[in-house]
Amino acid sequence: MPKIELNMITQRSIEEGAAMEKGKTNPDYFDACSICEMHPEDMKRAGIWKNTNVRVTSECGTVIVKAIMPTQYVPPGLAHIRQGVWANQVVPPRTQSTGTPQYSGFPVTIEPAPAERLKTALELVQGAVGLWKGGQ
Amino acid sequence: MATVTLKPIKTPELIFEGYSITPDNFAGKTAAQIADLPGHEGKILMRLGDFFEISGNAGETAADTNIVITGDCSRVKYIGARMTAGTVTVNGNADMYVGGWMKGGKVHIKGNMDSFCGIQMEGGELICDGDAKNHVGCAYRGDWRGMKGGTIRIRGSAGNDIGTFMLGGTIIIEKDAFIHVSTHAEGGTVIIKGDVEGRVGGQMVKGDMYVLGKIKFMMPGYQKVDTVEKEVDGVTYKLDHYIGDLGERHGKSKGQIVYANLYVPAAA
Amino acid sequence: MAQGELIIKGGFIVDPTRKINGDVGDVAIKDGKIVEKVSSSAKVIDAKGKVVMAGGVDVHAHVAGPKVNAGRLMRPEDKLRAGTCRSNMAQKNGYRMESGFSIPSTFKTGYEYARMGYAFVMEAAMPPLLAPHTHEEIHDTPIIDEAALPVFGNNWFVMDYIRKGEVENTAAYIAWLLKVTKGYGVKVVNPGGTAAWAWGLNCLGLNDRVPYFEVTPAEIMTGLMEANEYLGLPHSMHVHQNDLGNPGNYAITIDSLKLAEGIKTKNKFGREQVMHSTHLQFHSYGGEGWGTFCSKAKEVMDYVNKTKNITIDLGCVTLDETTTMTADGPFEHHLHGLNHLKWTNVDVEMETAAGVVPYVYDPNIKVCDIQWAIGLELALYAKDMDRTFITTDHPNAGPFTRYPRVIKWLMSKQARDAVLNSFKHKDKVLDAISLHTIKRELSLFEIAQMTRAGPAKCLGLGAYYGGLAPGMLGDVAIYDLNFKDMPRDPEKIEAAFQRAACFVKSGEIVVKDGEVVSNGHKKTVWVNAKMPENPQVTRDVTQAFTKGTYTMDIRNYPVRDYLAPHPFVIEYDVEA
Amino acid sequence: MPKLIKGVGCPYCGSSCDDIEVLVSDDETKILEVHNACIIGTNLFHHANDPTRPKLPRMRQPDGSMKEVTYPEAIDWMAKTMLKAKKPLIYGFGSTNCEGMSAVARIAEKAGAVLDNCATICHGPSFLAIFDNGYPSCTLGEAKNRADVVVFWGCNPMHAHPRHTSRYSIFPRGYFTQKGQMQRTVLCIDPRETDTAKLADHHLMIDQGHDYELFDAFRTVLRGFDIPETVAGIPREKIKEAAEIMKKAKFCMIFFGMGCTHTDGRNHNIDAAISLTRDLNEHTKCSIMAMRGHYNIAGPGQVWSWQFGFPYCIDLTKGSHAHMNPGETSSVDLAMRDEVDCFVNVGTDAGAHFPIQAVQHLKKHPFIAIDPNFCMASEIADLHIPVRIAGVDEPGVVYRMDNVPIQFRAVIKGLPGVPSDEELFDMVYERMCELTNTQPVWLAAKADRKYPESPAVI
Repeated sequence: MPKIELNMITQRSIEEGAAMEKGKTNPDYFDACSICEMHPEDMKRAGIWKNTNVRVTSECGTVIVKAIMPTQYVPPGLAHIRQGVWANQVVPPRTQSTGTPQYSGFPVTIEPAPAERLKTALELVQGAVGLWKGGQ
Repeated sequence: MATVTLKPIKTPELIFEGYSITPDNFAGKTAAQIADLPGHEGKILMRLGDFFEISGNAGETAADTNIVITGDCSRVKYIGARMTAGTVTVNGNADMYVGGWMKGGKVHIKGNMDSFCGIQMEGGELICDGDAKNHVGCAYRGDWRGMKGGTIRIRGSAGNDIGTFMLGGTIIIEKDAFIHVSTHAEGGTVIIKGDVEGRVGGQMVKGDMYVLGKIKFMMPGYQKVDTVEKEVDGVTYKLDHYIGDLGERHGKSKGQIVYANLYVPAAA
Repeated sequence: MAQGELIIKGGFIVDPTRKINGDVGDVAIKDGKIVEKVSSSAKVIDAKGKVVMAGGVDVHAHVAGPKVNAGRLMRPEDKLRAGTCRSNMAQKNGYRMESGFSIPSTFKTGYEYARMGYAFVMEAAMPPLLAPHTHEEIHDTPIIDEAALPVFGNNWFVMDYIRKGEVENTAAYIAWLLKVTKGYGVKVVNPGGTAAWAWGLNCLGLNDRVPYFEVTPAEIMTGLMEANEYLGLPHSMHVHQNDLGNPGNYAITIDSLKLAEGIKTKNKFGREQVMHSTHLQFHSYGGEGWGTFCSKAKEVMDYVNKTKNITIDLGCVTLDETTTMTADGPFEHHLHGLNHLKWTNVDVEMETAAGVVPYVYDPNIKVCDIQWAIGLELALYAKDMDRTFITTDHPNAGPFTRYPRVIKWLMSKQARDAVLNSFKHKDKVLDAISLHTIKRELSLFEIAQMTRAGPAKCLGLGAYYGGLAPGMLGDVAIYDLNFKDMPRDPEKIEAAFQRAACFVKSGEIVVKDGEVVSNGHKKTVWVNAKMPENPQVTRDVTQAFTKGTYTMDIRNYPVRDYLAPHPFVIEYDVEA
Repeated sequence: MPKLIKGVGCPYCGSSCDDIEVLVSDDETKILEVHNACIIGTNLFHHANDPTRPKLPRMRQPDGSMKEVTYPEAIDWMAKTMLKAKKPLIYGFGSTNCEGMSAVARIAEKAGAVLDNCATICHGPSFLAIFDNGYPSCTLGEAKNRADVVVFWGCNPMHAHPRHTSRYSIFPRGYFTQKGQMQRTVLCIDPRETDTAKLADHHLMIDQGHDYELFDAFRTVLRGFDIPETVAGIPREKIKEAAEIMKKAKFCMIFFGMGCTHTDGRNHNIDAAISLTRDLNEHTKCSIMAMRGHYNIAGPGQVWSWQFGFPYCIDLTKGSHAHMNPGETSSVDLAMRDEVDCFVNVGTDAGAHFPIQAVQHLKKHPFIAIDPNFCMASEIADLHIPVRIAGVDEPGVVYRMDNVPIQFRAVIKGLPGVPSDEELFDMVYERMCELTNTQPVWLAAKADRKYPESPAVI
């Protein structure tokens, strides 16, 4: 499988904000946050088709998100997952002794995972602490 | 000289704040009295004896007292903090604030150290055989008076913020460092024998830096002025001499503007 | 206020309001007020061999509000260095945690004032837009009664009305603003200069024109004094003059003081002055630069002594590491250029600005030593102690917790000489000052004038604070000093004033043997000067909000009542 | 008759817009219409109508399910849990009024806890920079009335603060800026071409993570020295041009955001920005401001600074004095180092916004969520206590991003029986005092405090 190494940032967007205020279990929140934006050339290099699922892996975790064309232009080499539950599966908790985790500017590998399933916010968080009782 | 030996017998559930572990606090005390010295685990007031088996009495003064900790202190903070004389040796790792605010004596950590070691140090010697995390020899938050004197030697690598707001003394990192070296410094010397990612000497007013490996990203505020021969930690090198941070204010001495100096191996 | 009766027996009473100077007597308190006598069941406090005074009144300190908090926030190291100033006692007894040295937390502020026997403090500068913040801090400051002075000297409405010569509109605006911000009086800081600072400029001379508004500092001060007397406010205009902190500024200081000459006082509160000139130490500098920097305290006090309608406070430098903060935005920028330490600035839309810079008054630096001497010289050259008040312009020249030290220096030449002799550059300092030639040592009576009777009268609060006459508030401090046999060691004077033997506030014992024993009953004091509706001012103010010069909705501007939960409102009708 | 309430503050972002108009039902229990707010604020107000909003605390059962309990039971459990813990951590407060922040401080002192707010994962580095270098700033009205050059550095208000540009920074016509956007030059420094960058006159597309170098380049140029051909991916000429624009401004305003605080160097990026601001004040007037995220995230910084002297990361375990050192006493570091043994999450969802590993560490110990709604934290908590929503059914003071206090009002009546944050914390505190047989410390202000009526009258 082709893989690509990118520099990941996780930041706010109005879609995420608007959806979050409806509730984090709302489908809008799922749609707004379980996505990864990257430059079309990078997608091409990794053999990723737009609107298909990819696996994003950082030094501390992995998450399945949907690769989409950038809603705001992202230069080659950079990837963006909107702040939220999916992003935080891969954000390194290291803080450079400042208290603030490395939310932006950490290396990830991204690979196509078209057959993988996107998990809901609840499944990700409850699953991480052993409380997920829902199905697969 | 008297030696007090601390043998770790229990790992704290949280972190133990061992602020009593200094020759100054031990001086003039018996092993039993030392076991009764305070420390905190969270809000609970504990005794050193709860975590260490203590043998040997201390000397009359701090200068006459050697402390040896025979095992791992990864979860013990403040070892040797604020000490003025004597020695502390840890045969293992140590947590934050090793030798913080120390004025004299010697601390030797044979394993790794966590962050904030040698914070606002004024004198003495701090040696670490392993790696240190971040903020080696830096200032406390908000204070413009960072490390003033003494020597810190890290035989391994260190993270970010080395010598922030440094005013004097010497820090030697024998392997690599990450980012922010001597940021805001107004004196002192930092020697890094390995590579540095970047941000060397940003906002620096005065002082010296030696980076014997590679700097991946140079600060734009540094300019090369000449090439010199200099002795660094006992070895002589041919070095390119940069001055900076040209973006920062600088004082004058005898009518000449004084810049901070950065020395890197001369381009072949 | 506490119910019940209390009698303080057998102390040496020092009460300048009744000209009592050390007579042995009793002070009776009932229901929070001083009374002629109480029943035999009253609780007795033995004050034998000790000095009894009214609770202290601080005329000028920065203790609550946005710039004070900006100072706290930007200086974590002020907490680290606090060291022995921490008190575990209060914690042990179930009181709130205390922190900070030069800019103490609100809890520590209240407790420390109480430990020194102070009953009232005036927060010296409140930005109107940020008034809710100031009141939030005031109600989190235990024990001590507080009021706050909104700043007017660079306010757009004020400058506009004054340019047009409209005294009545200026007065109506002031009355409205005092009411909506729950403020006490008219504070002026670097008139015009702070407004100019919004464009990065300053007004250093009295006749410099403020950019765009085309008024001068002299016109602003005169206009505000006229409006203040039109309203007959309890307090006079309270001014921090232009050109603070610069060598040679004493000339502009005297020129500013002269502006009071044509103004007559008009009020029902017993106040005699029309101008209170604050932290005069910072304004009494001679010399052409830092090299020739010297004291002009004598020149300034010669003018103050002969001008009855002016009061002053000292602003004594205490030779500590402290934090400067003032609505004089351009000055703080200038200061940070001198010491290169961190600099915080807050420009407040349409109203004012503020700056904060840490400062170390280092006894090894000549200028700091001269500043120290000037503050004390001002007091020692003063003829009328009822018009001369002790302050450190907390925290600018030093923390308020150093008042006992200032008192020690004023009461003991020996103590002053000890400091002078410790200076590294003593000879150069002596060339620039005259303190060493002054033999005067102030008496306890004079100290009580400067810390009680005088400031209370100046604030128009003489009916409530500053004395021990029946009918006044039951705020009484007892100090462990023998009036008949004052200690030879000046350190004991400082120690006695630092920790009152007992302090009764609003009729309740809040401090015993120097330690806090109760969180007390505090009040927020503010002034409601009632004037008929002024359509012009109402329209101008409303437009500033609706046309959007302000960024806040006018409905959210007035301080809501619950933020000042214990109001003590001085309410009266303005006589036109 | 439905009532239109004007001058309502919006409890979403740091812009804290207080010109919202809300139409509420006759009985003041339903929000019918929201005017003037952005899409996020509108959704927030409408979400308060959600009939599924929790009305009772829920406690996790041994089988993992949640069961409703009474408030007294929840309060008792929280009080006992906090007293028992060696080092509890109380975190959150982005969406709480200042009254609640003040009340929780009393609990934290009593419990010997660490008190932290969500600045710790947002603008905490800005605090660190302020500690080191100060904060030459102003209120937003100054930017609106005067700024002719506006710089957005690592922030994207078009997404994070949707009305910021129209109320304060780009479009509004101020007193000295009557032509609005026409009179302003907008610079945007961001590694992406964000929607804010698209509005800017100049977009400097910086190499991600190299902000510090670019700030230094600006400062070096301002002092008249030369710089390398490119810095942080920006050509020298472009840097010089931008520096000249800032220097020639009548009033230059720099806004910065998470793009500076979340990347390498953290506080030093802001630190350098503040140095640049100081330098520009030698040439003109220049101010800088953090684009604070929540409508009252400036609040805990203010309240706790006047109570303890520190804005966040406040370790109160010693009882005698407060200690602060982010990197040590900060929530994520405490979690990752297993330094705390109880977690209380107040109104800012750590479950969703902490790196998942930090959540896993915190979950090893008792985990309490206090939140008006269901959220990720509430769904993994051992105890979830619902409260009223500040700015919707609870009034109170909030601090806008420029530290201007705004007295928010309530627009609808709260759910019956559901307390405000402040009331809940006071009850927990009283219970803690009962359990430890000590007298509660109510300062005089609290003794006979008159709570503002809810909802406020127009």
